[in-house]
Amino acid sequence: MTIEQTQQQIIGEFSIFDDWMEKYNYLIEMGKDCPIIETQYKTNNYLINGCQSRVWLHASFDGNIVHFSADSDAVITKGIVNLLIRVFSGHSPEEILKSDTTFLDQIGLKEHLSPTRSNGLLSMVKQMKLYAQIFQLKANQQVNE
Amino acid sequence: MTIEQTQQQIIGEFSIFDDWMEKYNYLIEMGKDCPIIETQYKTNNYLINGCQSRVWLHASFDGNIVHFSADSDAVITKGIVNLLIRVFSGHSPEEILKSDTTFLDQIGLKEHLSPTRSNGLLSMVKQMKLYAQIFQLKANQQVNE
Amino acid sequence: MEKKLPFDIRAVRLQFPALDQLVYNKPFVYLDNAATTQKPRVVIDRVKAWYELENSNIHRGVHYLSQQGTIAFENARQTVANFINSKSSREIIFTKGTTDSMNLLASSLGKLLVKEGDSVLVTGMEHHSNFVPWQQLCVERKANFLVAGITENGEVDLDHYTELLEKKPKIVSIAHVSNVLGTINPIEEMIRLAHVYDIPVVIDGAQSICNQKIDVQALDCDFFAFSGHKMYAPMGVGVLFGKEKWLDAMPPYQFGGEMVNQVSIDETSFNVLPFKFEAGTPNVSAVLGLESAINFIETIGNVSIAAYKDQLIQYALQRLAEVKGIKFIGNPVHRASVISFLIDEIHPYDAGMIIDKLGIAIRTGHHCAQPIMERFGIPGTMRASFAMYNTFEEIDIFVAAVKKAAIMLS
Amino acid sequence: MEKKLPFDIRAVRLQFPALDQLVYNKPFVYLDNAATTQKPRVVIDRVKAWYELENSNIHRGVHYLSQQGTIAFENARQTVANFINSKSSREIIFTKGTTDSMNLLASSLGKLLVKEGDSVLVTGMEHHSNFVPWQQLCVERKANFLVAGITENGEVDLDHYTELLEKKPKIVSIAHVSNVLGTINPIEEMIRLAHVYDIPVVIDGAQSICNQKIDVQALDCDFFAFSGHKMYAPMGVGVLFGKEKWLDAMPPYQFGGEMVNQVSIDETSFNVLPFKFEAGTPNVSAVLGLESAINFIETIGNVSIAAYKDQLIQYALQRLAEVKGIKFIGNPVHRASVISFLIDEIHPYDAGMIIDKLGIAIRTGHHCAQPIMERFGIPGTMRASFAMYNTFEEIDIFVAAVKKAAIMLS
Ligand SMILES: Cc1ncc(COP(=O)(O)O)c(C=O)c1O
Ligand SMILES: Cc1ncc(COP(=O)(O)O)c(C=O)c1O
Repeated sequence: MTIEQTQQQIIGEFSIFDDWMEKYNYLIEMGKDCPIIETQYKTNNYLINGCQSRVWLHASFDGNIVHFSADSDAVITKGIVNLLIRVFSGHSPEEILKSDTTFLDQIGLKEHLSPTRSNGLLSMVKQMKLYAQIFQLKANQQVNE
Repeated sequence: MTIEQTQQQIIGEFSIFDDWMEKYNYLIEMGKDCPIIETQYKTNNYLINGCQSRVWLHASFDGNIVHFSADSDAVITKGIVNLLIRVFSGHSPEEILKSDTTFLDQIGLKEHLSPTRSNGLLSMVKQMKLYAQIFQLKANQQVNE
Repeated sequence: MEKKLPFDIRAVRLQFPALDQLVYNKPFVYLDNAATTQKPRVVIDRVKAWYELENSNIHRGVHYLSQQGTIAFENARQTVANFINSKSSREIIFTKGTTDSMNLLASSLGKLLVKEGDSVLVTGMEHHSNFVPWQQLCVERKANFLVAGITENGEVDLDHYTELLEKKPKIVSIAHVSNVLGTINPIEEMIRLAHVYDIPVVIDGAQSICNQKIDVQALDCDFFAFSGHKMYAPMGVGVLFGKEKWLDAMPPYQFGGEMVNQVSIDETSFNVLPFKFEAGTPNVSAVLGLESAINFIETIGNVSIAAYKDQLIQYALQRLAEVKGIKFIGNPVHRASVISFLIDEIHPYDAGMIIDKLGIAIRTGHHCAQPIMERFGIPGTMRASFAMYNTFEEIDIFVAAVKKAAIMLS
Repeated sequence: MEKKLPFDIRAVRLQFPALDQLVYNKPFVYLDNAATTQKPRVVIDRVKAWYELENSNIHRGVHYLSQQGTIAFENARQTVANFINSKSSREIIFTKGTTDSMNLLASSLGKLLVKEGDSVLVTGMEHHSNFVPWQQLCVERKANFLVAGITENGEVDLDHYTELLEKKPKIVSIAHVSNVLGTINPIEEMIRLAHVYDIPVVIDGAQSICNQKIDVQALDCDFFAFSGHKMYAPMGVGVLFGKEKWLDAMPPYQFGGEMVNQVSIDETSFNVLPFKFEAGTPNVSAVLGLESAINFIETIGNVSIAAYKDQLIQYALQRLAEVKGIKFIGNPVHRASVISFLIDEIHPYDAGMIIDKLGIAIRTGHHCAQPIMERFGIPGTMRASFAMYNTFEEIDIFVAAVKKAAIMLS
């Protein structure tokens, strides 16, 4: 599935919710479910400090595809972290760099990515893009060598 | 004439004025007229610093009576200085200490003695009272000796 | 819910326009009063009237509006002096807020008193604004920064405090009321203990000023700081009370404007109190708004307000205790109108988001008081804080919301 | 008096409620705009709306009003950044006013750059707020305080300035427009000259911000400071623009609140720009009022306003020249909307009192710029200063009043 397709899928999933409570319940479920980062990466080195909640992010690159894993200490934040991972992980740096996060607007969660939230999510997205950029650079260098 | 009588006299003089312009003209005349301090006292030692206009005040005491002389660099201020000298100079410390400056209210010049004016006049009145107090103390000491 | 109320709450609420609105289509419940209070109509109108008719730059102006403005401004200073029973309006310095007041002190009183090897004493429950300025002063001066411990109940460990006083710190600075725990510190006693060694005591009154009658002479504190915006007044104004002998001895903090007396290229002399500490054009509108807020508080009555808020707190504590898994952070014997709590392992940010969606404003996080978070080993709390206009019904709505959040999140 | 006007003055005047009143039963004429300007309806309403509906403490709050307030506050910061064409809103620090901005710089930039034996350069026409902070910094650091001379016309002596630059001062701080003389300094040139030696230049823009379009990138100044209240905005807010590289390198000024990142008993780390320099609860209402004032100015147009004020100034100069014995203090080639003058030996305070009684607000005294008074050997001046809402008719009334005062006093 492409990034765009995953985003459309998520928009579809959220379209059945009538109100914020159902949405939040879904986020909470998603937040609870998954151990989405290996404990060895849940350290200060991988910490993105929001003032309200904290996010850990790890990225790896096999030469073609970027893999992200992440976690948060707050469960709703973690639910959104989970969505972001589902969308962006497993794609090439190019794909990640040319896509955006407007799907969060469409499912009514835009506010969580506001710079005023200080929950670490906005910084997480920036950090993911940065990783993609670095990996792209690396890949290009290898090609040129 | 007692302090009270001089004050009543001044109130009488001002009662004939219809508006502020006539009053100010009168103050200006009074301000221009008199060289009311000897030049030897027009120095920083005798200066009362208002931010807007400056006042010099000198006081002497002959054992019974206090003599004040004063000056200002602004002519309207000097007009009021002149009124204050006319009222308070030539009286005993006791008389000076028990009298007040409400006559200025009655002739509509109260605002000039406001702490917000910073024209030196309020400080001048305070200083005159202080002199009277010191002279009274001196006189009492001499009596007690 | 019928209780005997010391004043007509409904009538008071009507004075606060911001309370009468819907948030997410739900009646707005404002329980973030320790962060800032809402403003009564009289305060809003006072600010408006200033700009509509009176506005001018005060002090030193000969013209009518400037004169009238100066008189109004200085009257407001006297109102503040009376409000906290200071001896003279010369002891009242207008600042930007408590933070500004504390930074003024750390700089100016610091210059006067603190040298290498000296020490400064605060407590472990201070707001950053009464912690970091002193800490940084100590770093700069190579002085020792002493921090009195906090007990499990969230009270200052008075034994530890007394012990630290024996090190003869040059300055003691303590919160009257903790903005996290709600603890009312026994500052009379703490001041008395410090004065045994002639140590000046600074009181951070940001949270106490609208919780009880303050009498700086009875307290005998050397300094007392508070913010207008936490006592129904506009933003942008705070007060620093200081005993005249200290303020006289202290060097100025900021330079320029009214605080200057004579300036030449070679030297400058400074104005008398209180102007010496007020550099630049003052925020007249906010100062006049503060005066209106004081009049508003005094009309209702400090004692009545305190009594009512105490009823609210007791009721809120009792109702919150129903919530399964709730843990209060701090159980002080004397509590002002602040309650911090956690529920089981639920992250306060999660709960806060859900409570927000129900139209209720509470605060979550470390409340600018990380040392006390560290003390209790927690990342933050949920905090509800009350003002004279809150009601028992609002507490019911709030407790229901907390329960709902707890269910959703566990 | 018919002139071609760049906008509808009558319509603009109607926006300013304070102009429409009687003082001593005479139509109020406000010519003290360099001290503070009156506020348009939109600004007053913006402040009111904040307190009526939006009021909350911003940053870090999860609840709705706090979020909305934070967004509004940060949007206002962006509006300011655009207004002066700074690269990023990170370069915009909200302060109390110009004086606060200058004290922040003297302390923080002073700590970064000025050591014993170094020097700091200002001019002889500075307002005390851009003079005394640097002078006192130099006293504290045992540094040299250099003051560029002023010519008889009231302009900076550029030869002297260039000469002093050769002493390689660590900081240069100069007024864009003199609040006494009205002189518009050639700051582009002065900045360029200082940058030859890589010296950072601070511009005191208190009097220029509402006189012309400011473009900090085109000017290439390192810092630019101004006050809201002198540009139709509320009291209690100022701006300090600084190039990011400088702000990043500078230590914080005040501590507490939002400017803190992590605090423990042992150490503290600070927030990123611009928050690093904003300690304590900000004055949100005034910041939003400032944004409204900027929108108001931009709707009418900076260029139109400047053009109109220039017409006013030329007309006032021409009409005042009729007054027997008048002496202008400063005859700069480039003048912003300020005129200082004296008449024969008449004391400005005397004249000011009479002009006041005629319902006209001008300022008399040293205008917090004693060094320039000393330079010209005068105790003070009468000063008229103009804003976008003043009219030619008001100048006629004013000149008639000056003549009347001159007659009464000579
Ligand atoms: C105890 C305490 N001290 C200081 C402050 C800082 O006040 P301000 O932000 O108004 O400067 C606060 C406000 O949060 C507080 O609660
Ligand atoms: C040139 C100049 N600089 C600085 C200031 C100080 O501004 P504020 O009093 O708003 O801090 C003024 C205001 O009088 C001024 O005219």
